[in-house]
Amino acid sequence: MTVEIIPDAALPLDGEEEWEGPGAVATDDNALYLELEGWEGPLDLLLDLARRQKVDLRRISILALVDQYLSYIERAEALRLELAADYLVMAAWLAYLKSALLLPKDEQEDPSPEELALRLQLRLQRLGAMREAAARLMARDRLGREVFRRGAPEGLRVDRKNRWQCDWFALVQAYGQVKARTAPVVHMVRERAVMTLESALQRVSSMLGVRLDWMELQEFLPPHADVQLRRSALASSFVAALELARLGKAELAQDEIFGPLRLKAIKQ
Amino acid sequence: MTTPEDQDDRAQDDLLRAVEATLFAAEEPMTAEAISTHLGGAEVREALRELAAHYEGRGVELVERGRRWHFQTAPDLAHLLRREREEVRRLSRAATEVLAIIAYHEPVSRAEIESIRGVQTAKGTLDVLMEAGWVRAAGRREVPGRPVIYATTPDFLAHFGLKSRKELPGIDELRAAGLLDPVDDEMVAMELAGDQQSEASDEETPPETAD
Amino acid sequence: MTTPEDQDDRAQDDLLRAVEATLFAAEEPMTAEAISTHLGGAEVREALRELAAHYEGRGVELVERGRRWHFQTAPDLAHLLRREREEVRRLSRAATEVLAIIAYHEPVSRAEIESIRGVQTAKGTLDVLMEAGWVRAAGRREVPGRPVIYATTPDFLAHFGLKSRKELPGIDELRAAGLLDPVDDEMVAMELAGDQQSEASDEETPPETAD
Repeated sequence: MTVEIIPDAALPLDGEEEWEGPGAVATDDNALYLELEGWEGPLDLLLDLARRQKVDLRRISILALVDQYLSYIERAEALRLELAADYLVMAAWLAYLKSALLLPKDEQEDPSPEELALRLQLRLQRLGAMREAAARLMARDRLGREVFRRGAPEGLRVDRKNRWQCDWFALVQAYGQVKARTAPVVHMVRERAVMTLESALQRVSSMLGVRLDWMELQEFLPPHADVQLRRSALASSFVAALELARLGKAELAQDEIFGPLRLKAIKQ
Repeated sequence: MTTPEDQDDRAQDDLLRAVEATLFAAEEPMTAEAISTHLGGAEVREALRELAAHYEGRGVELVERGRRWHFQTAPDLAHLLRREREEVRRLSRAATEVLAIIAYHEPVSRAEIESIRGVQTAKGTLDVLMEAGWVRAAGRREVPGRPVIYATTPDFLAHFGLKSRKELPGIDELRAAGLLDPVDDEMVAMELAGDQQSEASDEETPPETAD
Repeated sequence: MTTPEDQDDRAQDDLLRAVEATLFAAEEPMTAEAISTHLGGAEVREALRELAAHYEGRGVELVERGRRWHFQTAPDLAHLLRREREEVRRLSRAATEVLAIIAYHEPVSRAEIESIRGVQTAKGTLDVLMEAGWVRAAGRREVPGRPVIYATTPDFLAHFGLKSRKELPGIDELRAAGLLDPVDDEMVAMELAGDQQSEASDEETPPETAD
């Protein structure tokens, strides 16, 4: 039989509230093993073992506790129970603690094994305290279980009422703006410096005629034009270059995307 | 030493408390029989009478309605259950425009308002103006579709301190005051966008058809 | 003839009735401030005290839980009322322990909770407590990794019948015994060395060292 020990997750979510440690029902060792899956991790198991010493948690014997824990783990392994890793890690740590506790005092490291034992004891006390606190909390008169609020409260309602604000000027101004916004508007287009496609075509083809090697498109633009005319000339010259290539009068080349566009005349 | 009477009193007291708690926690009014069954068959009528007397004149009372008993807030305190909170709110830009158009052109239909404004007007905008008490539906126009037409109310005049609509400045006066100068389009667009965000109900969409 | 004292009495009486009605009608527990706001700013603390005294020993009582007030049935009548009620959801042992740790140590990070319990806490466990409305995320601790820290809510106090966390059973003794002291770093580290390998299903960022 294989019983995997999975802390926490193995517990059913709707477990009993007034939960008693699995050890409480386990009177002999075999029964205890079958209950192993009920423990939530090594600390939980340790706490249960400590409780069996039937003394105040502040007076437990750590050595006895370590022995009990280790013997459980050994026997679980003998029964081929699959132990979760943290149980084994705790076992290793406790084995170390035990050997340190038994070593002569002058060979000890810092923190001392006594200090470590004390900390373990404190941890058990802490967990024990919280477990008791949880039980006491759950046993209180709880709302919705022992005490009840009113079954059918009328409820309090806050009705919001708006009081709208607007003044004379805002009203008149709004009307003025509606009128201004929707008044018919005449659009005038100002004359701008442009290079037409025809003039670009003429310019590019005549300049191509006198050169034999490659020329960049930029070189075809009028050198002293202002920004706006230059932009227009670039667009027109580009279209002109495409047109000349289509007519078989020019060759176009571009080495990379967005790279300079080069032109060369094709001699007939 | 407790006398038998003391014990009777205590038993009666316990029953009273039990009836009180049962009715308090109940989700619905309960008949005396139902309460009795719930409490293991005790006779509860006397306890109900005593309880009702105890609560008389308090903020909560125990009442019998159609043989069923329940606690309720004292009727004279009913106003406490519904508290009204007044909030002062500024009219949105869209609502102000619509109000101005109604004031200048009344009576107008919604389609006419939209045509003048150049944008569609959300139903909520007119609702706000009617809630404010400044605009009312003034019948229907006798054209196909019989659209509702809107007009301002006496409250509108009172709020804006006008004796009559004739006191609203005319187009010429508006022009003289610079209120007809073309405004920055982007500003208007921005402000209109602002309207949309401030009032979810007041969303504007570009007009589909204006008549 | 009515004396000024009579009038004072009546005013106080009216306030008492108003507070009583308001709390009876309220669907949620209310703070004194909220009651006061609801009643137009009246000072209600004295009325709350008087009301609580009036209801003492009756089937219904007025209680204060985490600064909020509500009426509830008397605890000793639980046996009469419980039967027809659906029991509140039962909590797993893990959940009750985590709840106790948060209540007694708050605010605590998940790593601290895990250090005390010596086992990793499934994500669902905290979710159950938050869903019940008893636990809330209360910010982050300003240490490396900025872990979320958890605390209890006013609903937790109301559910467990506590006026404040000071009334948590045995909290003074536990504090005096040093069992509520901040969790030791080294222990956290030691514990985590074991935990990390234990549960792949229990995803969790490796908890940082707590302070």
